[in-house]
Amino acid sequence: MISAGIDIGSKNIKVIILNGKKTIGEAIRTSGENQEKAVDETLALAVKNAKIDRSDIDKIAATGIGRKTFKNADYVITDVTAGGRGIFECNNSVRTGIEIGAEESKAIRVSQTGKVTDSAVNEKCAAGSGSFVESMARALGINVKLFAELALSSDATIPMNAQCAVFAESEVVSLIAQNTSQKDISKAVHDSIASRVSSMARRVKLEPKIAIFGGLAYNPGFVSAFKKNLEIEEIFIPEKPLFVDALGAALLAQEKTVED
Amino acid sequence: MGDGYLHGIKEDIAGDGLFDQFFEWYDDRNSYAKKWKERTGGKVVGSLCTYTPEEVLTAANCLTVRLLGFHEPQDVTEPYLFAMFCPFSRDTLAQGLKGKLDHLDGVVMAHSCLHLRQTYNVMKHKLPVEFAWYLPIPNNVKDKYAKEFMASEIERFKESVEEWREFKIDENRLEDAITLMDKNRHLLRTVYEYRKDDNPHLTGMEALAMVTASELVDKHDANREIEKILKYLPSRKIKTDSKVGSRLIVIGSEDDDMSFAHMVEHEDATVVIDEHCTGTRWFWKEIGPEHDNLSQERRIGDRYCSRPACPTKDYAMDDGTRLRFLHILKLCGDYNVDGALLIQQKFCDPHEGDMVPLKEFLSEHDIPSLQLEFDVTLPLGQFKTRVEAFLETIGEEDLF
Amino acid sequence: MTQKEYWRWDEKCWKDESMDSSDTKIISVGIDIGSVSSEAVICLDGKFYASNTVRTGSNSPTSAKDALKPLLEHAEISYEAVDFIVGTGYGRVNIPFQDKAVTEIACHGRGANYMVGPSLRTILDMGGQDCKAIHIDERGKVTNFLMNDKCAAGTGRGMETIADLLKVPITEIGDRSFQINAPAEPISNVCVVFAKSEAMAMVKSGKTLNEVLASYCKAMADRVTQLLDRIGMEKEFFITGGISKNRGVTERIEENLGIKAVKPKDERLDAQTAGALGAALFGFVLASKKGSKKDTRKGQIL
Amino acid sequence: MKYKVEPLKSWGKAKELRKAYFDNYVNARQSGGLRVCGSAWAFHALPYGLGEDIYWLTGEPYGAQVAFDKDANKQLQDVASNKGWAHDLCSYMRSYWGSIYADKWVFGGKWPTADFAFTNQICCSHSKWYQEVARSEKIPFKAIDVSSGAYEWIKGVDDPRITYIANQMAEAIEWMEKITGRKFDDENFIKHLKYEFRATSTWAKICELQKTIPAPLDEKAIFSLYSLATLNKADKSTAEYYDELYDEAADRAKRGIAAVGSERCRLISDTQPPWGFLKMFRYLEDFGAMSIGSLYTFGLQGIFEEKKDGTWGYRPTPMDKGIEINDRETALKLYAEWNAAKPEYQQFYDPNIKTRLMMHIIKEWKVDGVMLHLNRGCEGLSLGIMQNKDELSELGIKVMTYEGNMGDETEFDEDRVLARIDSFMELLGLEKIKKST
Ligand SMILES: Nc1ncnc2c1ncn2[C@@H]1O[C@H](COP(=O)(O)OP(=O)(O)O)[C@@H](O)[C@H]1O
Ligand SMILES: Nc1ncnc2c1ncn2[C@@H]1O[C@H](COP(=O)(O)OP(=O)(O)O)[C@@H](O)[C@H]1O
Ligand code: SF4
Ligand code: SF4
Ligand code: SF4
Repeated sequence: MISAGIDIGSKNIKVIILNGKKTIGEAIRTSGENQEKAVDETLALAVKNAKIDRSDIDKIAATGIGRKTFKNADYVITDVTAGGRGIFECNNSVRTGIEIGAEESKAIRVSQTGKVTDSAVNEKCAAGSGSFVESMARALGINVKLFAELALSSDATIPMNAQCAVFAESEVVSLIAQNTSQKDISKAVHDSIASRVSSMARRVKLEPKIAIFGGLAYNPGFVSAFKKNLEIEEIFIPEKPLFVDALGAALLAQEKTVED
Repeated sequence: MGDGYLHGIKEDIAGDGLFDQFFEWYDDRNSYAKKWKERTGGKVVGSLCTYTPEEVLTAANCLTVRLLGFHEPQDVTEPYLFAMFCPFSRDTLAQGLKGKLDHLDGVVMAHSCLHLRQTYNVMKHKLPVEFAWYLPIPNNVKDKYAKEFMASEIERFKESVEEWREFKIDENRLEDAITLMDKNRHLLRTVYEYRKDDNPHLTGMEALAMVTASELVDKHDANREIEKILKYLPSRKIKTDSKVGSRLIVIGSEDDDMSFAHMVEHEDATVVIDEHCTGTRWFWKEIGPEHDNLSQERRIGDRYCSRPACPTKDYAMDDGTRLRFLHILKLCGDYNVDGALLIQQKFCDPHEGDMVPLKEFLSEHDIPSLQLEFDVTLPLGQFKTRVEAFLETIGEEDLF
Repeated sequence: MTQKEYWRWDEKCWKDESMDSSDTKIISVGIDIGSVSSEAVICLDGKFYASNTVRTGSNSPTSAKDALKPLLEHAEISYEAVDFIVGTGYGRVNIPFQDKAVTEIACHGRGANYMVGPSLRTILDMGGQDCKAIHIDERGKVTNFLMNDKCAAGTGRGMETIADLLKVPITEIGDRSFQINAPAEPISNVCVVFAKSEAMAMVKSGKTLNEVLASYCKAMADRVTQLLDRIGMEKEFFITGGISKNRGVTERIEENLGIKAVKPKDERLDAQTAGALGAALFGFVLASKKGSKKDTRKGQIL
Repeated sequence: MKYKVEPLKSWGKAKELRKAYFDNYVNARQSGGLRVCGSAWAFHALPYGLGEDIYWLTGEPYGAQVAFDKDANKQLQDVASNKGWAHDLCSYMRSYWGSIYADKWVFGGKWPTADFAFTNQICCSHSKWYQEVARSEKIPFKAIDVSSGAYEWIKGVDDPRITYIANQMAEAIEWMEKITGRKFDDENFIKHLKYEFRATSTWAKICELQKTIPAPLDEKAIFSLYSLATLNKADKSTAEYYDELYDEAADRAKRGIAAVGSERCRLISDTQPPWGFLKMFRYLEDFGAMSIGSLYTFGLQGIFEEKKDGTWGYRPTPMDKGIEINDRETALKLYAEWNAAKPEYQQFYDPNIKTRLMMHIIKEWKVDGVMLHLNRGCEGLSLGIMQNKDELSELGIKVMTYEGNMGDETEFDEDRVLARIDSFMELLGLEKIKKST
């Protein structure tokens, strides 16, 4: 069976097309202003990559924050369930999956059979998500990628007092004023976000193996700060951290079809 | 090597070193407790709230330590206390969850507020303690039946401590403990008397360190140290007289934040008196000698019911008066106060529940006040602006 | 990156051409280092003479210099001729070449009092990272104040984020927010960051940019009105700080309160500079009291 | 539909009674009656010693009424904020204070001031609440401290912890005589005390009927029904109404009449719901899920006991047990002891107890999952809730949490909560029931 999983995030749209369990096509695109159009385009792109016809797809499942805006889905699945299913597929020894996207972070506990048993999401404050890192990088005037890497070369521990994403920016500005080096600032920012995320994640009882996915999995500064925070050596990061929800959705589309 | 509760602030405040021992105890509280255990073979009991009748624990050869926070962001309490609980109760719990309180043998909750009660509930189940006791304390300590009830609860508490410690607390031991605690209260009060002077002889931060340390260490040690400093105090001066600046009272919920005290007094202002629980609320009023054939439990209970009450325990009398407010007013007069800093832990319902009438009351009595909301860590920059601006409103005629 | 910066506003030097600095007894300067903007004001014998506004840079000393140096040049006054410098704003402690630091609360009080006159009692200062309601007496001395809390919703920074997001120059937001057909519902998210997604969602659901702007202005006005409600309104009120230039917010506040904000007596005066002006006025008083001309400044302007 | 449904016949009467409580309070003075205000947990029977013409206004149900009216809710919350009260204080209390300051009775008209405030205190907010009411309305105020320990720590009616409560009530009687100038009549008090015993025991009996599959009532209905006891559990009409309701519910249970025809998954909730968003309970029904109740709706007013056989059920009243109540002292002791057993009080002392009580419901009422409301509006009932979550999950129970506020809609994010429910339904393996035919 050929299925497609579409993850409509606040920042990015990701599509995966599966033939059985094999990925035959994928695509990613920013959500932009016209989300509906963007979804169609991303899907079309994935179809093209898969070298199939749109009509070859048997079932489509949508997930992500904008999942309800996509009208042609056979299944609509929350990102919690999709994320849990996806990360379990990537590595079936994972028990806790932590997804940090642009505006939301969540922790998902997965059972030995791949069922989601518990989950937690961040509060209504932006200080624990990807956009926080972005605005901090903007405050320093360097790009996100470089900013993220800088943290690795610092061993300073500067507590960031402001938890608000917006005020933290001014705190960064005053750190700059005190001639704090960029790498130490980066470290401070990543420590603070790691602390936020782990605080949220602890609500689901962090059981190993722990996995990180979503956009922030690409951020080595965060990953390292997060490991240190939880005092763990190893953390699993899937090969394509942005596509985990889409993968889960595509798999669930097949499994649900069989059930029906 | 210390436990770090001072966050290195001490270097900043170096003076003549008279209060160093208290700062050290404050900083090294956990190491102190561990050493105390080795030295005496006694048990260490964590106390949540100032209403714990320490006399009973002291008589049972236990060191009572007040459980306080660390003033640093933490991320371990989220699974137990969700966001609307006061930062103090969360910060304190974090100490336990992070393993810094593993030396505790027991933990006691003298009922005050729900927030702290929740901290206690988690500690009871998550810390390796042998003994945990919830001690009901009357909600309205001025109620006709409060003292009787308090005495019966102290008795029950005593019995459970006896059972735990496997020995009877005889009358002599308990009387000794009463005397020891009273001496500490008396000494602290004596030091506080000096703060009435134009030059208050000690800073608010020093007073805070002294009182808080007394809540953390063996009272014999504390008393000895206070007696020592009392020799030097009469001739001691802080700052230059003009730098004493505005005389402030700090009123509010739990507050042992040294960096705040430091920031305030860094400006042209000095804290000369306080009404909070790492201050006067804890030590004001002694038990006193035996009288009227009252039982020891009753005498102890009476003291806890008639000391200056926390907002959780203080309610309008039949004629509407608030004894807590009158007490504050008296302190303002006695200590010649220019303004009041009302500090309050964010989400602290009991204090929030007093804030509006208290502010009105103070302004009726021409005492300017500034309200500040504390979180685990303080936005010192913002607070600094507010405090400075407040000081400008009560002083700084120079600018006009 | 050559992306347009929509949050930019005009940075300019201004001086009162009708005044002359040559026979002045006391020249005082006020410098307000805010989180977003830095202003410098020169007063001649306690009269407003010249001002400059720049974006706050990465550190306070540089920002102070950037604000003051061009202004002195523009006003043709030498740094050495200045008798007294008062610093204010959140960067006030880090201005090396100041004689005294005073909080922006006191300075806005005094500055507003100068701009409006002794009858003014209530001020709303809406700046980059906080918002304050201030009561003053007839001399401009603060009697009471209230500041908003640790959340950025309802601040100038929040507005800038929206400007950037919607790609509308910040200076146009006010006007455009009135070019709508239906009255605006305030944006419901208090968090600036989430308000952004709400704004995006509104755009996606077919609202016009102007309507979204109106919603955001309305939300901000509502939050600020609460601050005023809490401290209580005495007589007329005046708005200072950068947002005073955004009529999308100010007029909605007026609507909420049912009264108009007062305007400066001299319409050339810019309410964004009220803080620096107050500081300069304090500098004048302090210099007159001090008598001697020799100052004790820690730093040089370079 | 899987099960047969019928509307609840006594529904209309419950609505009438509810309206009457509020109306009677407003009109109390026309007939020289007394207005008393206090918590829903107060000792409602006690003031009846002053006469039959006692009219209660309890704060929590009033706060909930305000929450139903979004505009009024916002206005009154704002008024309270403008006075300087913190935002995180009990949201019922803030709405209530707001009503006083704004002189606005949420049903229309001016705020009716009370003659005196008489409450009890287990939560930090109860006494602060009525202290401020007393200050603003310039009326006398008294609170009875009931936070003297969990029921299982109390050793019978003669425990000093019970005596303490009873003594305070005795004192309150003298105080009421003084402030009202009326003589206290023990007989009338005892009459109403018996109503209260009866109503609170019967309510528990009604809740027991919810063990039936399909459940004869659903929580949406229960919210409206339990509120009669929160309004006044010592009134004759409440006791009588609950008798009638019991009969009807028992009959429905016997005949297999369901509250929700599609019932296939039974849930319980916890703490006060976000009143302005009760539609979330209807949303559950799209999945065939329904909430059969909660420890909160069962045990806020219902009095239960743990039976010898390890089950949990209604507690028979002293009258059922043949205990004579003829004098004030006995009455007060029994009254204090009865209330100390209140299930909702227990969670104030140890979350373990609450978890245990919830487990009774989960097992004996055959529940599939639990929805915990992290209610920012009520610090009292959200006490220990995170620990409950932990303990329940440990025991293998499926739990979801969601954030909200019972009485302040600005703290409720509908989309996010519905998304939480979606993933909880996925966890429970439920899909939306396609509306066939
Ligand atoms: N290569 C990368 N390096 C660092 N951060 C990245 C990278 N790619 C994405 N991110 C971060 O991930 C976030 C987007 O994550 P994503 O999971 O796509 O969000 P959503 O699903 O909410 O749209 C961005 O805010 C950004 O901070
Ligand atoms: N010309 C303008 N039109 C509209 N808004 C403006 C204008 N100038 C400044 N602002 C607003 O004012 C804010 C800065 O306020 P300001 O009082 O200067 O801040 P601060 O003193 O705290 O740095 C900006 O964030 C912007 O939102
Ligand atoms: S600060 Fe307030 S809420 Fe927190 S523990 Fe103290 S009294 Fe309780
Ligand atoms: S504090 Fe900052 S990040 Fe948090 S809600 Fe407010 S604006 Fe958003
Ligand atoms: S916080 Fe909760 S328990 Fe306390 S008074 Fe309010 S509703 Fe009642």
